[in-house]
Amino acid sequence: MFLTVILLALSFLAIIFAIGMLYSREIVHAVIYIAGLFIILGLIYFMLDNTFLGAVQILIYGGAVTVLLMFGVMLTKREIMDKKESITTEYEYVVLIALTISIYIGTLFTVSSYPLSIYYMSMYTLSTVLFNSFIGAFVVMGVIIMSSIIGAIYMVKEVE
Amino acid sequence: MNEVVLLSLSGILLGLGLYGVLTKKNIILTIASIEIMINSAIFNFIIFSSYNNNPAGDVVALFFIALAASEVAVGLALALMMFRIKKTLNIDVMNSLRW
Amino acid sequence: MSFPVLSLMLIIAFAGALFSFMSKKGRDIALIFSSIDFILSLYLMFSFTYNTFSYQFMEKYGWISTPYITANYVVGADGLSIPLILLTTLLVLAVVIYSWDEKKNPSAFFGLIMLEELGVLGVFISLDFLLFFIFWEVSLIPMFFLIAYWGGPRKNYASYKFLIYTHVAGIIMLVSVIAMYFYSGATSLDFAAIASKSAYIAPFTQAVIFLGLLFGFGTKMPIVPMHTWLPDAHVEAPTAGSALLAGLLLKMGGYGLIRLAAYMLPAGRSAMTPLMMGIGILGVVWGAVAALSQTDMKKMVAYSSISHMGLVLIAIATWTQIGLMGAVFLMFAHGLVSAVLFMGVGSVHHSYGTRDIPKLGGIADRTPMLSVMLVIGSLASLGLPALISFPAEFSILYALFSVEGYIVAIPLATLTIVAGFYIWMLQRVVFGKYKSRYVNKKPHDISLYEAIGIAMLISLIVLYGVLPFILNNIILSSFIGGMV
Amino acid sequence: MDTLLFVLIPVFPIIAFLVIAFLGNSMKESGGYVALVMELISFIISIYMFVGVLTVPSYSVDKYMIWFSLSHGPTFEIGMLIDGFTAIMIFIVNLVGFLVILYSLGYMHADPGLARYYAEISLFIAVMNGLVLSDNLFELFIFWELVGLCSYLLIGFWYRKPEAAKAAKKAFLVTRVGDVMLLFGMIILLYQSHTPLALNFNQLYSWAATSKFSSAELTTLTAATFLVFGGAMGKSAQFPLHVWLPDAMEGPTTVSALIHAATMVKAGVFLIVRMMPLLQYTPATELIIAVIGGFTAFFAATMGLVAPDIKRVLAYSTISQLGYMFLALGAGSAGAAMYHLMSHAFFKALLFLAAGSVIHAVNTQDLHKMGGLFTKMKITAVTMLIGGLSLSGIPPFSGFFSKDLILDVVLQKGLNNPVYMVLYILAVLTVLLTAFYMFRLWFLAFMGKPRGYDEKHVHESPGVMVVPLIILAIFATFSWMFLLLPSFSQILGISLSLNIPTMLIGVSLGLVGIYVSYMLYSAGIPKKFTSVVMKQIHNILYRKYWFDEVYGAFSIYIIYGFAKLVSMFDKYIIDGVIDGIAAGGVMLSSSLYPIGKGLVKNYVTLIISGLIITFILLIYVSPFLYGGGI
Repeated sequence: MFLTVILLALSFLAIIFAIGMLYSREIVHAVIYIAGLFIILGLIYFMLDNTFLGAVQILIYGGAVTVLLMFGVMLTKREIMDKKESITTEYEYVVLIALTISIYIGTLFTVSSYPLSIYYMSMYTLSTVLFNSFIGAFVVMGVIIMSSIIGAIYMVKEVE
Repeated sequence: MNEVVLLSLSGILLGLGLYGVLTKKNIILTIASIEIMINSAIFNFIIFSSYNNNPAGDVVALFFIALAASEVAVGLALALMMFRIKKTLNIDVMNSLRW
Repeated sequence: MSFPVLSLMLIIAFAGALFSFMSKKGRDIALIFSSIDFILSLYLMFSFTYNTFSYQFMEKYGWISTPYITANYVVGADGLSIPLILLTTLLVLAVVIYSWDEKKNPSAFFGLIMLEELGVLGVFISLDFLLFFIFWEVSLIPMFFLIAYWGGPRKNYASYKFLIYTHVAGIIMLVSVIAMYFYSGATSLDFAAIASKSAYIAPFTQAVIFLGLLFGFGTKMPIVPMHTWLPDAHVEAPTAGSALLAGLLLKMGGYGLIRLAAYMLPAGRSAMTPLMMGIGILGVVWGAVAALSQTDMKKMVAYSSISHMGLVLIAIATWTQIGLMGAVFLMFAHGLVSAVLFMGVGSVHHSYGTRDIPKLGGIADRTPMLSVMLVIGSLASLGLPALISFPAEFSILYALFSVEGYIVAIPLATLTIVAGFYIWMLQRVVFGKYKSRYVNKKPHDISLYEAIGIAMLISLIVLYGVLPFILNNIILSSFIGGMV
Repeated sequence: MDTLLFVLIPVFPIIAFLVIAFLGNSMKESGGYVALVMELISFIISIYMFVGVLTVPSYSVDKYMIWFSLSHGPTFEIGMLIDGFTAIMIFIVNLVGFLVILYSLGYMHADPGLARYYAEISLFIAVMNGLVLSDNLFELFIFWELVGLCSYLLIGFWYRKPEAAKAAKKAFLVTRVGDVMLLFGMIILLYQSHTPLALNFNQLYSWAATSKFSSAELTTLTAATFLVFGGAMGKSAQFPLHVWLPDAMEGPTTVSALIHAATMVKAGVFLIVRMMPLLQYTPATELIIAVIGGFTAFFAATMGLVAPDIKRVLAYSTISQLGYMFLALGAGSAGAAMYHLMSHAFFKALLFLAAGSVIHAVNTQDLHKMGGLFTKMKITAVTMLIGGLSLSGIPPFSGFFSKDLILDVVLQKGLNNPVYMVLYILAVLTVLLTAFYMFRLWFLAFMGKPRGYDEKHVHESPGVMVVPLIILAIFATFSWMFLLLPSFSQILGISLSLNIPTMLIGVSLGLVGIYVSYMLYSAGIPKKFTSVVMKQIHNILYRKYWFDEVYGAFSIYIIYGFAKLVSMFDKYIIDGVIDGIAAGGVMLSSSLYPIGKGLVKNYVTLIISGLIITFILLIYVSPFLYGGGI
């Protein structure tokens, strides 16, 4: 019960942050909101007894990605466009999203008929699985990430 | 009860992210919205992995986090490129898909 | 296996097309190759074995073999295809000779005519559906270009209309045949394989498939109300194109309807007989009546084609021996007659610069030879006995009477209208005082090549009119006997 | 008799046709001699046949070859049926044909289209012989149409004249209506009789004689015979389809003599003669034939009273006389009809050729511009007088006997049936009218004073034209002597019985007619009618009861209007729908065009919408369709 209350509170906060990000006028504020969102998600992972991923989430999303976004803002800030345009009120999109969510929740109720409970996910188990069953995927992933980073750097550098 | 709350959160985040992708004109905010959507997906993986005691979901989530980070890097590089070439971040200017 | 004459014909047509495109003397090459094909088809006709109900000159090679679809390269001929093969090679030869003086890019022109021959021949001899469909589509392309490049002022509209109509029809036909293939559970796309099983499909399914095939082949024939592409295509097409279109391409519809639809789906056919009868009779009346009010001679002839094809449809719907014989005979006859008429009209246009009936008059005064040919063509088309159409029309009307009774009065009464518009056209165009007001001041009579092309066809029109049994025996002995 | 020899009767004219058609332009005048010689050979063979049949009156031979056959249907054949009727008919055809070709050598002299003329005449004689020799209805129909074709071509011989072209068209189309009816009748008969040889006459007769018809079958047979008569109606220009024959006079006079008086128009009578054994089972059709024949005889004669054109008077007379023949057939006497056919062929060919001679001399066909020719063209005048007397039924000319036979037959039938009695009265009145118009023609042409032609150039026609006239005059006078031959009477089933009262009525009415026309016309054209009624009647007759106008209006406003409507429907409705679909597609695509303006956002929206629809279908719709979940 206690867990439920905490989860509800965190979820509420996460939604608040997400909406705040979407509707903030200043782009820096938006980045700060999204950082908050990421950290709250990391906290939720902790609550789910998934400590390693929670840490990863906070480190990578709450730290690295946010900083990257910040740098993006800093490198381009002066040219940011008219503030009025940051919020659009195109009705059809809102309807679309409502539909998405309702369908998503619909699927959720079909799923929730399974008996579910939270298990502790130890780092040991995770690493065992990661480096045994998924070793090939792990290597491929590393290569992909490496190449994409190199590509990004190259792309930015090329124009100079 | 818990899982309902969590899955709902995931769905709502996905919707909000999608909303951001579709409505935001600033390319950086678009990238941020995409991140929200990816996060909701990862979140889903983790929820199910936790409840089923199956580490595979966690592993995939891990991969996704790593991928998403690099994707942000590439996305921002693209944003910089766009800024250099078009001198703006307005995504509506990028309509060169139509010939 | 005997001498592969059918494949040889296809190869020669293809080689003719290829060499004509590449050579500067395309017309010589087209003449040589189409003559060879014509001689081969004569060989086919004379070495044909009577009174056997199987395909002759069969060739079969494996082609595609997968667990789901098996298609072979199978060609063969029977009493249904022999007359049409003969018609094809003869008409192409006549058209090549007729258009000897074509000035605009002649190599491509003759190459396309040869390509047309390839497509049409392939349709008439292939006994595998995949092969059939490939040739069916091959036959559309050259005609499209003939209309679109050598055509008249509205050639774009006409050529696209032609292409879209016939292509859509082809696709519906394809879908229907595929449905037939899967519902019948046949093991290969061979006609014989499908035919051996398709009769056991549930009657309702058969009817639905038959309707699709009727639409597909009927648009090509064409039947009312899918007929409006034909007048437009004819009006804009060059003379050679019109002759081939009316002479050959329309026959593909009737041929397919007999061989693929009516024969393979007996229950579907009997369910759709009233519809076919109705459309056929409507087509007969519609074509004739619409032709009456045309002022463009080519359009008039085109509408009369619709009327004749309505008769063919009626004949197929009766599905009696005499009716089917009439159908095949009328297809052959109409091929020759409409080609003569289109060539004649083409020459009128060539000599006088117009085809408009009110502007012409008394051309017998200046171009007697052409006038004689126009008169003979018109008389043959209106079904004068001793010319080729009469035995066919009589057979069909008799078959209709034996099946449906007094409704035959409607197509019969239409014969007067058919006579009406031809004779009226002759009165206004050929006879009377020579009107030089709107036309070319110094008309020249038909050129030698044009005359030879038309005379070839006319001689056959008279020959088969006087001695119809030459053709009837082939049709009756081999195809109808085994079918009905 | 060697039957195979008779195959050659149509073959020689065909040879002439082919030779002249392919070599004619280089032969010029000599084409006529080729046609003449070939026709002479055919004529000799036909005399041989005629004589041979007269010696063996019951002679009947049917030779045929298979044309094509069906394994589940009738066998079509081509053959020859030679019997008394054939022999008589073939004799008439070849005699008149030969004489007309001979006459043409003078009449058509120096015409630019001479080769075409002789080719077409030869073809006509060939196919007419074929028609007469046919042993089945199918073959007969083929030749029937071909004689129609020759008639069409020859009426339009002077095609540069728009009237000739129009007349040719009219002739073809009006007879086509009849031909289609005949075709219909043939189809019904073929289906009903199921003779092993399709429509073979002898097999049809034996079929009709042996089968017991139920009433439904009799109705069908009645329909069939009536439709066959419809064909005869067209070819022989009977009442509703009579309009083409007067106009057909636009052709050369020789053509009118040969085709539109002596032979082709008789084909209808000949056809019904051939059908007589079937007709006796269908009294309704017989009655119709009699009524139409009797009415036409009177009706056409009235129009002949006022026609100003010398050839048209003769054309109306032909229609009227054909009506007599059908009246006889309707009364059940093939022999009387056949005999009148024969004598009519002689005297009407004579009249036409004489008229041709007159036209040749004065260069006009208008009776009002002739007059006083008797002194200048004695032979023509006398032979025409003989023809006229024969036509009017004055003894001892052959027309008297043949017409008397018909009147007698109808009267005999009329004693039992009031309808035939009415027809008899009409026929008798027609005798009066016939004599009147015939002698009006003769008086206007040969008596009185010249009325406006070039008198200096008028002279008797050359020998080649006069000789046929004389020969035909001999036949017109003495052909009744054939009846004295017992075998001839046996073939026709009639005899030279003299029924004095009917004879007296006929002759006296004929004489009255001649007297009246003498009173009115011997001195030239009388003054115009003064009374309003007479003026109106004259107007009606002169306008031919407005048949041309009504038919013209029917074809222009009804049929052509309908045709216009149909082609409008094609153009605007069918094509409109098709082009509308195309235009709708273009409009739809251009309205969707802004979506694809290159913005990723729009594309994403579309992708997401698609996904959502897929989800909805998968989750909420598919369970209803297939029962399970996803």
